[in-house]
Amino acid sequence: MEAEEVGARLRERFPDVVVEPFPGTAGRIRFPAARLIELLTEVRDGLGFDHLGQVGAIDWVEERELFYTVWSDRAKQYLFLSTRIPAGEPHLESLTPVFPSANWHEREACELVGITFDHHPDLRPLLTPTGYQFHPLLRSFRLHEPEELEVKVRDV
Amino acid sequence: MWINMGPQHPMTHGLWNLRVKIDGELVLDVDPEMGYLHRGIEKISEDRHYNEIITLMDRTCYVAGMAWEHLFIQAAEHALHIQVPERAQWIRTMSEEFQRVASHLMWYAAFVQDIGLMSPFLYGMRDRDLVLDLFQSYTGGRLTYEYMRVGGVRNDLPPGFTDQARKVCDWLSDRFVEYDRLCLGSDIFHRRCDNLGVLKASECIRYGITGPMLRSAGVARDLRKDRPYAAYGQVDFEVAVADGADVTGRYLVRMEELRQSLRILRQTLDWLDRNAGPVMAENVPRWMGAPYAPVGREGYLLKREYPKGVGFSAIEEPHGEALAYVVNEGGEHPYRVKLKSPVFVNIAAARQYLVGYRVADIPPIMGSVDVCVGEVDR
Amino acid sequence: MAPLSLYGVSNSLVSTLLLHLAAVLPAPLSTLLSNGDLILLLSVLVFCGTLLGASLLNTILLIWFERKMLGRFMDRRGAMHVGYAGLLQNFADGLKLFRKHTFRPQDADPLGFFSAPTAYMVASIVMFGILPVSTGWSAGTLPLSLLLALVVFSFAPLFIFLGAWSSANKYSLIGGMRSAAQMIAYEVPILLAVVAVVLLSGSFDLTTIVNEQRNYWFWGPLFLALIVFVAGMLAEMERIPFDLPEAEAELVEGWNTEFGGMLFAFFMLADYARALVGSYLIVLLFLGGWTLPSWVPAPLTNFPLAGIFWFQVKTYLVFGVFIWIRASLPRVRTDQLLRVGWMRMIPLSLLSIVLAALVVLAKCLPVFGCLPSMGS
Amino acid sequence: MSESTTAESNSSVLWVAKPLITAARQFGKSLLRPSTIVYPFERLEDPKFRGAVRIAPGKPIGVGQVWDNYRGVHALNIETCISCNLCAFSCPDLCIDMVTVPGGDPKHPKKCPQIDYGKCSYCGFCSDACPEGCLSMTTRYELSVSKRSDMIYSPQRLEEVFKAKLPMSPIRVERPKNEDAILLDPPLCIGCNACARDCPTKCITMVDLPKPVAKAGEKLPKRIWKEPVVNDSDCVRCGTCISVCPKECLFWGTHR
Repeated sequence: MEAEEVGARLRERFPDVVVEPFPGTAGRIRFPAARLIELLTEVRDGLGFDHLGQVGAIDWVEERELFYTVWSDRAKQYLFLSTRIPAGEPHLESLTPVFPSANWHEREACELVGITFDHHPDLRPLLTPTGYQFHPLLRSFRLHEPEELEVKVRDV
Repeated sequence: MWINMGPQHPMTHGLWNLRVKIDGELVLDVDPEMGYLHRGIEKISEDRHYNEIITLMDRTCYVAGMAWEHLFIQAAEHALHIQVPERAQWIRTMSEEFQRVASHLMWYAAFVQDIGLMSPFLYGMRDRDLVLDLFQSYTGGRLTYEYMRVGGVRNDLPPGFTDQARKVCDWLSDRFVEYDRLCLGSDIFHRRCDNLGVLKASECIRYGITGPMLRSAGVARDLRKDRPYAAYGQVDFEVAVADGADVTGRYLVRMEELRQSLRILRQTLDWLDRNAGPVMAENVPRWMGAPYAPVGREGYLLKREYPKGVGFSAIEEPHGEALAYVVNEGGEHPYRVKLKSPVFVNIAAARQYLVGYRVADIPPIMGSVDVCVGEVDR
Repeated sequence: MAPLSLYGVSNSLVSTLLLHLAAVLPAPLSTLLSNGDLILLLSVLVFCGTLLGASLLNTILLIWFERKMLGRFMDRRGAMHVGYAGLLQNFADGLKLFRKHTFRPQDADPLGFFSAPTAYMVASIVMFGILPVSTGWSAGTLPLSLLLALVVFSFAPLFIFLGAWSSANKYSLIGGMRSAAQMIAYEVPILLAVVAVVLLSGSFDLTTIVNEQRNYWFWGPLFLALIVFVAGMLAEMERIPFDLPEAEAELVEGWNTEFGGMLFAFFMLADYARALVGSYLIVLLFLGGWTLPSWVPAPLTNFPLAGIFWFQVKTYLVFGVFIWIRASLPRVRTDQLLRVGWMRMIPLSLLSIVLAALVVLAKCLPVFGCLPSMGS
Repeated sequence: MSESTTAESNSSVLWVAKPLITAARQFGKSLLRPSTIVYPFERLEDPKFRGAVRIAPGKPIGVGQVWDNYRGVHALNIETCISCNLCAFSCPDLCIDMVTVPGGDPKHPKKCPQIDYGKCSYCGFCSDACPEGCLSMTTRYELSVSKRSDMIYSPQRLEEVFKAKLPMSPIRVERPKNEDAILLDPPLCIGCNACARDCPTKCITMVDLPKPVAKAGEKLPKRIWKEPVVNDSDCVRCGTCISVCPKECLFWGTHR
């Protein structure tokens, strides 16, 4: 499956998404964050990309990017989807109703990049200790300052 | 009653905590707690030069270091637009397969320990040591190899390596028969492991599970076959599949994968014998030419326009499908490295395959998942 | 030649010593020393001390034997640096455990926590006084020594459960529960299997049972009972494949998770004492005790202490089989274990009783003319 | 010896017999000589012992000649060290410090690497980077010490390892062919000689420039009329010249 084909099949229902080629995969879809559930459902049921590989988040300082990798067993290909949300109060609909496996990926993105997922069943921190108030993968988080970190961890 | 199986518990094979709610011996609910081994590898990678990240990748999964090196290096090369010479590709293929053998032997050792078999644990560890010896002979390390470089591999194979490697393959294929006799040949093993930890194919896909767990449910999915990378397109092998979706199925899949790995290894060794060539790409930018580049400190590197790019790679790691996503914003460090570990997903679905079984079943089931906490927590 | 007996030796030793002392010492002391009651008391003490010391040494030797055997099964060497071939390794380990701080978890009940290891130890060691290892080498000839042995042997789960309960740990509790369930489940088939032996030998006295086996050992006619007994003993001794109470994969260390230092050493030593006693029982009941078949040439059976020697050889062979099983079989699950215990072992042992009865019957029937000549 | 399963069927007796027989066979094999070695007394890296290692039962098991490339404790030859700093630059864990060693010019003391093994990850980047081959990794791997400060190996201690004549990794990583060279931005240069003075390989020579004649109204730059020329084949690309240059007129670049 090529990027053009993916684009052609999505264009009708989703005129606001952009499909661009991405070497080694079936393409990369940029979509507005509001259409997440709709688009992913269509990608899963309509295009057959039924296996969620990963959910990752990138901090671009002014905005945050979320990217989703899905795999289709029929096409034997990965498909990339990414969306950007403003960094002010970053929040997004949770993908768990569509892909239950997004659960831990979103927990990780929440604690590391500081994105809140609405309607997520269980948004506890996964990797960082309870009460840890930082989002380590933000660009503003500096390494090599261990003294500072120790003070700021709240007692639980 | 909630009990904490972990963070220090013989079942965990690492450092994590499985909270289990039990009624007598029955498991009512589970809640895995991760993060005890979180070292912030993704964050440290943002501060490191591409080749320096390799030292981190070895430690991401301490039983499959070579596979993770391969994963990251592929993504980095994708992001930096570097072509790798063919011989390096074959050496990488060979290294990854040896790593798969070592990892699966480690899994075998840990798994039989989980069901209470004592001596095969040492057989597995003994035979894994042979593979580690091979790694040592060409990389210099036994567990942390630091062997792959952006654009190729550090050095070519030493003379006489392929003969030794073939001997190891022969020895191992004899041992696999013994392993099967000790496990499959035992009635108690079947009583313990048949119909245990069942996770059907549809559930596996719903929960994003990959690797031997998915293949044991009858889905013949293997990135080496479906999306060939390195030299996997040119070797002949079969995807190991079982249909039990249970612990025995996962055992069968892994043992079959071991045999198929030996098959791939023999082919790669033959190829490496026949073909010589460079193992490092010529067009690697100077600041990538690792050891000589005094980069990463202020005042040394003239800032200039590096090619920007996004790199993505997916490999069939011993535990399943691992993905890496590298964003190269033109500096000497990657802007963001995102690693997806298959075990991360497999543990996340723990509730689906643990609830309803007994306390005594937890170690075999988690053993068959093959947990490597290093790559879950990163 | 009158067989040597441990009590006889210690008695003559003590009386000789005291009489010699009495001859040297002045009057009031010498009359005190030549008192018959004192000689009796001292010789009993010497006898007990020797028996206890020898048994514990034997237990420690057994641990060494298991370590070495298991090592070879696993393609390694086992302990090898302390003493010749690691013979003294266990003493070194014991010393290390002895030096360790004895601690108690905060919530543990002190009475149960500290008394359980001691009681378990005592219950296991008393067995050595009951079981005869050769003619004249037991504490006494009790007419019901087999029953007494089994009663004492089955005390242990109580103390295990006591220790598990009082250490206030969830793993200990699960392990203790499992231990209790398992030992109760396997007590019944063991007793039924013993009934078959008793039927065949016509006695509850272990010495008599062994003497009955002079001509043929009981494992032939009572093969089923032997299997039931060995399986039961595996469960009682908590060894793989039946070591569920301390299944380290899921229960860390089972019922002795919280015990450290000397308390753990007590449990460990008592465990192996029980293993030794279990092997003793198998040898006594099924493998002819210290007797050897009549075709064995006389020089092999006539040397001093031959009875003890062959008894120990048999014991170590039996224990070797246990080690072999441990090295090659996985652990079963609790429910499977209990199901096997209640639903398979009990019918099997009942069947073996029937078989034993048939054998006894056959001995009385003239049709099987060969059997009466074989029996005593 | 198939206690729990005898009741099931005859075939399951044999089923349990299989692992028992396999284990017994292994027992027989290892009865004479287990595959393990007696570690402190027999050592795999010991040249005398290497030949005894085989891939066969009844022998110390192992691949044999694998120790040549081992990455253990470093050996440092202070004699040949040129103090180029490349090991410290290439270290991803920042565990190498350049410390002064006795000997050498008092004005420009000789500096050699000091390695903190508490941080070292044995990646081998430093020995790969060493242009003179004086920092190399050996087969020594026993590092236990009772004090944390003992983990720091001074150059002298590293030289003791060198003098122990342990087998050293023979692998020399080839330098990339299109390596950048040191280039000069001539208008910025003041001819101060700092680069030539500090160059560890002495591959920079200062050549005289013809002093231009000042035209009317033009002021000549205030400088020494010399210019560095880098001998490219001797240069190890350590970047010392760039770091000492007061005017930042040297930089990495590709020859046209």
